[in-house]
Amino acid sequence: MRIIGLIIVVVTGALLIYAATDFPAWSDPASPASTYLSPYYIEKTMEETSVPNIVTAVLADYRGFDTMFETTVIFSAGVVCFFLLRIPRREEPEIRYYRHVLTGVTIQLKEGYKIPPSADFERIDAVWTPPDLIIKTGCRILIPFIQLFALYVIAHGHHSPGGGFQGGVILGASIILLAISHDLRTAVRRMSEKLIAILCAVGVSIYAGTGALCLLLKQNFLDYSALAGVLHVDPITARSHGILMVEIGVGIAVMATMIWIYNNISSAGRYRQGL
Amino acid sequence: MNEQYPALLVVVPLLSALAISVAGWVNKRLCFPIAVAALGVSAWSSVGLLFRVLNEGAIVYKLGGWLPPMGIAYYIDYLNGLVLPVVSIVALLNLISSKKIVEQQFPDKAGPFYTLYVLMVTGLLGIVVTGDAFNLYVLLEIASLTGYGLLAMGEERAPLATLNYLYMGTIGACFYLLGIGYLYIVTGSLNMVDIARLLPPLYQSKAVLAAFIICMVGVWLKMAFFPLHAWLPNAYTYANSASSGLIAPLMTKVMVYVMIRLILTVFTPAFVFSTLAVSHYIVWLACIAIVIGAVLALKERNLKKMLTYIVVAEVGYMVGGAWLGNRAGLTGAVLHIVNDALMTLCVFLVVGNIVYKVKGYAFADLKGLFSKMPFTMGAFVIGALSIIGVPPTCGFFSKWYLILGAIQAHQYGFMVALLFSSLINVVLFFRVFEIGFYEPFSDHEGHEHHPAVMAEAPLTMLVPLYVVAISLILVGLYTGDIVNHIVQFVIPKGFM
Amino acid sequence: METITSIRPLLAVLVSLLIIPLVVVSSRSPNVRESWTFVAAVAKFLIVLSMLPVILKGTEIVYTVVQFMPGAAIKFRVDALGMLFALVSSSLWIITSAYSIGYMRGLKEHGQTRYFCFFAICLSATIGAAFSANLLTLYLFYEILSLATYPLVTHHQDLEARSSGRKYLLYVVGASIGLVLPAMLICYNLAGTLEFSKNGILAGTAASPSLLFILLFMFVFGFAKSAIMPMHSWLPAAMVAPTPVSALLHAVAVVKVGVFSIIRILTGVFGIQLLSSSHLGIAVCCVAAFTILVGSFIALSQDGLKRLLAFSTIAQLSYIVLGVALLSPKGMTGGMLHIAMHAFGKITLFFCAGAIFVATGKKNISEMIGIGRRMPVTMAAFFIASLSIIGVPPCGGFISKWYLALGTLQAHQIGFLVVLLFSSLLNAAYFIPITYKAFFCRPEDAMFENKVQEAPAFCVVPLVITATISVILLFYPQPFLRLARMMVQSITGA
Amino acid sequence: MTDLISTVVAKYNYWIYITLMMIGLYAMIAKNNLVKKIVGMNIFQTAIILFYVSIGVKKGGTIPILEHAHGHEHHVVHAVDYINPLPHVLMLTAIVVGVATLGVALALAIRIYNNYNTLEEDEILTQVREK
Amino acid sequence: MIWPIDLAILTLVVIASIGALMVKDLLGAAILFGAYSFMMCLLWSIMGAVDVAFTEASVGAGVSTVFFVAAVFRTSRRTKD
Repeated sequence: MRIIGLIIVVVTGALLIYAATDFPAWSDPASPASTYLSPYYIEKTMEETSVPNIVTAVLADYRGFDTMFETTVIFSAGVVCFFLLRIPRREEPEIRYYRHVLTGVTIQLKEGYKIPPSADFERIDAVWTPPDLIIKTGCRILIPFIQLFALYVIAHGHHSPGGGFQGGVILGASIILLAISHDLRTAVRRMSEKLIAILCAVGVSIYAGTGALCLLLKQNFLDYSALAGVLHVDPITARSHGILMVEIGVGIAVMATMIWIYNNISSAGRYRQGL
Repeated sequence: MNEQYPALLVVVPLLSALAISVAGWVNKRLCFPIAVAALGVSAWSSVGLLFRVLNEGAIVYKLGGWLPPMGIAYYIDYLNGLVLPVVSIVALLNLISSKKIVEQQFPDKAGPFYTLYVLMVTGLLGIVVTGDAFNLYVLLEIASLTGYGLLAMGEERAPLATLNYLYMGTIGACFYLLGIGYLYIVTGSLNMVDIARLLPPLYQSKAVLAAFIICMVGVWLKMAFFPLHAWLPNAYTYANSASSGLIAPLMTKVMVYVMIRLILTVFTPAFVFSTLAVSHYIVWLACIAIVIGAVLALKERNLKKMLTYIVVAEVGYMVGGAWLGNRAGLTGAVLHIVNDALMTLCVFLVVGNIVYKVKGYAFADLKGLFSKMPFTMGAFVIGALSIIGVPPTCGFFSKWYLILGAIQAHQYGFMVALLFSSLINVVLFFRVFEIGFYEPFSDHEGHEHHPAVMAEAPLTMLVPLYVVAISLILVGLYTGDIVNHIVQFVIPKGFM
Repeated sequence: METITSIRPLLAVLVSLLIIPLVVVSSRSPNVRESWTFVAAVAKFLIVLSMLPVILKGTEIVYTVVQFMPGAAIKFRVDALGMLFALVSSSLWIITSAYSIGYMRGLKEHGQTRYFCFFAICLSATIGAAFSANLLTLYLFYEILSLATYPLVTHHQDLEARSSGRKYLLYVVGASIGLVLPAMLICYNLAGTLEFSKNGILAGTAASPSLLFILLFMFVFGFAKSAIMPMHSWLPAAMVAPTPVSALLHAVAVVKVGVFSIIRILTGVFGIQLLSSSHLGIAVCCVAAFTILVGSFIALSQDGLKRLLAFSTIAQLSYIVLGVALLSPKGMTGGMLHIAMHAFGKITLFFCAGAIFVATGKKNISEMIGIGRRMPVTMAAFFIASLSIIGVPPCGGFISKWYLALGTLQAHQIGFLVVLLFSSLLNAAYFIPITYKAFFCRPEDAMFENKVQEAPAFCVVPLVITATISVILLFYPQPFLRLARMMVQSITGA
Repeated sequence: MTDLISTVVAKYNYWIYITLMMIGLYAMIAKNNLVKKIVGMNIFQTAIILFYVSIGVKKGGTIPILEHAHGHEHHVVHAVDYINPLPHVLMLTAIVVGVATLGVALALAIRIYNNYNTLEEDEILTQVREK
Repeated sequence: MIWPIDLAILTLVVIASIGALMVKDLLGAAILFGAYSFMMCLLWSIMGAVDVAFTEASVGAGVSTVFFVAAVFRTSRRTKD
């Protein structure tokens, strides 16, 4: 196997190097890539979409169709993880561990017994779960700021690096952080599985729905200028708004999917015990 | 509305996939109807699209209203006008038949299953309809990811086989992406027609050559063209029959379509067949693929796996036909995309019925099946005859064109390979028939043979099966019209 | 030669397919089922008959079902030869279906519904082949016939049936896919059409003699149903089938379709001029003569009655090929006529074999000493039919043999005349003893007591009918002789 | 000699991306551990992203965000001043596709581990043969 | 003059990738992969692809690594190569 791999790698590499000698020199302003299409984007973006961040404009408008399917890719990845890993929860009695907060004594209750949720007992995953007050409190403080930043990234994608993806991932990361610092149960209590799953679909359908809306407004799919009539703005601004809408959709979808995938992978689909 | 068919084709399944995934959490019984409706709509619009193409010629649909090189455009001509209805109808038929299988195998995951199913169809349709090289990559990834999910749900060995498929598929897709990058760095464009317009001065460039090779290798990986076929048989065999019934007929065919599209539209025939004269070697490779596929199928003692090897051989047919580089060969290849999709669907639906009833697909499980499931086996006979290539089933006519092309291109090796595989197919299928027909052997010669206890598959599985089986014959009878009205326009002018 | 367009050929093909659903539906009540078969058989015969006067007037009936590509379509053309063949097979189907009822019920066979269905398909395919106007249509019906015969051959579904079924497929389907298909495509590539034409579609093309030679033998051996050596050994193996199948299919329909295809190839694809100019006819003649002699010799040494008949069939089929390949008008007439003559004679013999099996369960000749006392009618018919095969008066076989002999003289091929006469002696040598032992054996070594006990009437009546017909054909060989003459005329233009 | 070095340096990115890609490819083919293969797969994909990003680089260009004083007064924009944004867009998509593939691959790996209790391919195959 | 840094980081990236594939512990591999992604993102921000860099920082270096760690935690750290 190693030999075969080596041969394949050498052949492919040789081919690529052979081809690379024919490339235009690196960072050459006169290369076709930088002279054919990109000038149009760079020079026209502002007046056609009034979005200073060209990448966002191209991402969500000129090539918005790609981006819609890119969101769909992420969505389908979430569904696949769920489809493959999730083991439908059966209410069979399980051994539960509780820790007395003040003394730190761990209690094991055999199948079926539980302690009503109260301030002085916390349920834990395993006997060896260490008491980690600092981490928990730290993360509790951290998470809101992370989410705030994420929202900023989504909203400010027009003017600065960022946009739906980055923001969505960061939002998801904040919840994942919660799941890691506390435990999966806490995170799932915050955002139930059903909510996450539906959010995924909703996020993508915001994007696709915006496109379909343009379709219903007698324009081509994803032609945001059609929204002008609805939003009572000129077509240019309508494009900008349309971009914002789809960015929000992307953000929701990506956030939910990231959490979904993490939940399924970290608990191997049992949702009983995370990392 | 009918000028929006191109958008509807893809968007309706997408939106309804989302609806299904929500419905899966609200009320499971809604999933199946939504899926059927969605695929029905896309089937309808694909047929409508085909008729529009027949009337007005090629259609360009600007997504987002941006002009093609700037924005993404759909580009529908006779080639994908022909392939689209096949994809959507095959998917729809298999969906109907897969209802019972889902209920039997993973009832509590019906929601995600149908979601992935419809998403995969969306991806496949998008691949076929798009006119933008990079957009094709994204849709390819959708089809692949959902495909991995669907295939991995099966027997114990399914996840491993699928993971290997995932490695191979990712390499393939990345190679394709890299090839597009090479084209982009020398042309600066991503739109297929635009690239074709910019390429001619660059035919001698090493980068273009490399781009072509990389793209081809990537596509061949995806379509399991020998010697890159190793992932296919296991992945398809161990999957649940609902998924394999969708993916086996469509995935490889769609990739063959992509290959033909790349040859015809992106790297024009002038470059492929004239500038770099490698077609002989590729055709020989296709011959090897056909022979190897047939021989490997011969050594299998297990119906589904045998069929997967036949799929590998059929890929050889189409690649070889496309690379013969003459009119008849290309006609045969395009025709075979349609026919092979139908034939493969037919036999895999049969396997689905058998698995549903008998809980197995090894040869040992097939004993006395002609008396147990006469209708299923009847359809199986039709599908088998079509794969063997017996007139008037459609398999015969695509083989006819392929052999004709081989003769005209003086590629007698390819002709021999085709005939050889037909003969091997006779052996393969009659071996199955014999097991189903004779065994268990009656004790005293013939009289009062083993009493037939009918255990036929439910109607929702039989009806699609028979629709396909009959369509095999009808498509065969109407080959002349298909070729005269559609396929001959696929082939560029002045193409011998 | 004017042609008229009519859907009747298509109807003749379809009629027996249409009753299959009815047969399946009425499988519970055998009488209804068999009556459907009768209806189809009679209807088919009448449709064919209705076309006879038109053909005798010298016109041809043409009908195109669907056009695939220029020069290749599913298309029917009814000419004299096709008419001849169609008449023989459709008329004999009526008789055979009566016979099969007696036979199948007499032996309480299983799966009779399946049996009758596939029988119907076979007949459709046979008529289709007879009326096919081009090579593609011929190939199509040839394949359908091969596949539809398989369940009939392997009717018993036991190990022996499976092995002979395999042999059958290997020879018939294997040869047609492996040899005929490429040959046909090469023809198409050379000539651009597959339409049979009077002076051959390959006539005008730039095909080198060696290529022509290869093509010719790809066809001759490819149509393995004609059982020309070395492609013959499926036929004895296929004798495991129920006797009606052997009778109609392996004496008339299937094997004759093979021979018929070869005639079409010789006359319609290559054409007389081409064959005679490139001396390919002689090559075919040699192969045929070889088959005749070897087949007859092997038949001598057979003990199983049906196997003997099978080898005799192999020999007789080559008579037809030989006659046509002689390329002399009289020879061709004889060959085509022999299709009919041999059909009636040989089907009678098979019927007799079946009747004997039904009545006594005997399969081997050595067990049939003195059977004439038990089954006088059957053995009398057997005697008459064997005379017809040997080719002596008062039987129709005489005429075709006579024409064949004249044909050899006309083509100045004395060698083949010798072959014909010698093989006739061989035929006599293996047929006469059977009848002789059946009737005139010494009472002490007779194996049957002296009381008449025939097979059921359904078995006996048909064989009496066919026997009488083969006698009548001597004195009134019309319309077959007329049809054969017309065909030869239209080919040679003489 | 010097021009060799200059070519090497001039296309350094391309050489490096090829190296990375080959490393990843080799890992995917030759490694025995499934997760290692997945790591290789990601390296493979990021290498391609590196390639695309290298296409977009433009000497003397700045990041593709137009500086502007809130929209209204349109001062003219020169394409040469900004880096080519198109590859960036494409690569955003590619990155997301990469992470999606990663998720699916890991899910499959976990499924396999639950079946065979190992991630080494050869051990799994021996278990399969024993069955 | 930014290129020397560029070259240096490119080299580091290669080293990190090889390390991620060589280390005999899957958890280590995951962490090294995170480092690899992070350096990659630095590289891209140097090349001016800020959005790509941003995405890579959050997706590649962030979430992917978490996924890896989670998966390794659910399966095993053992590896033979």
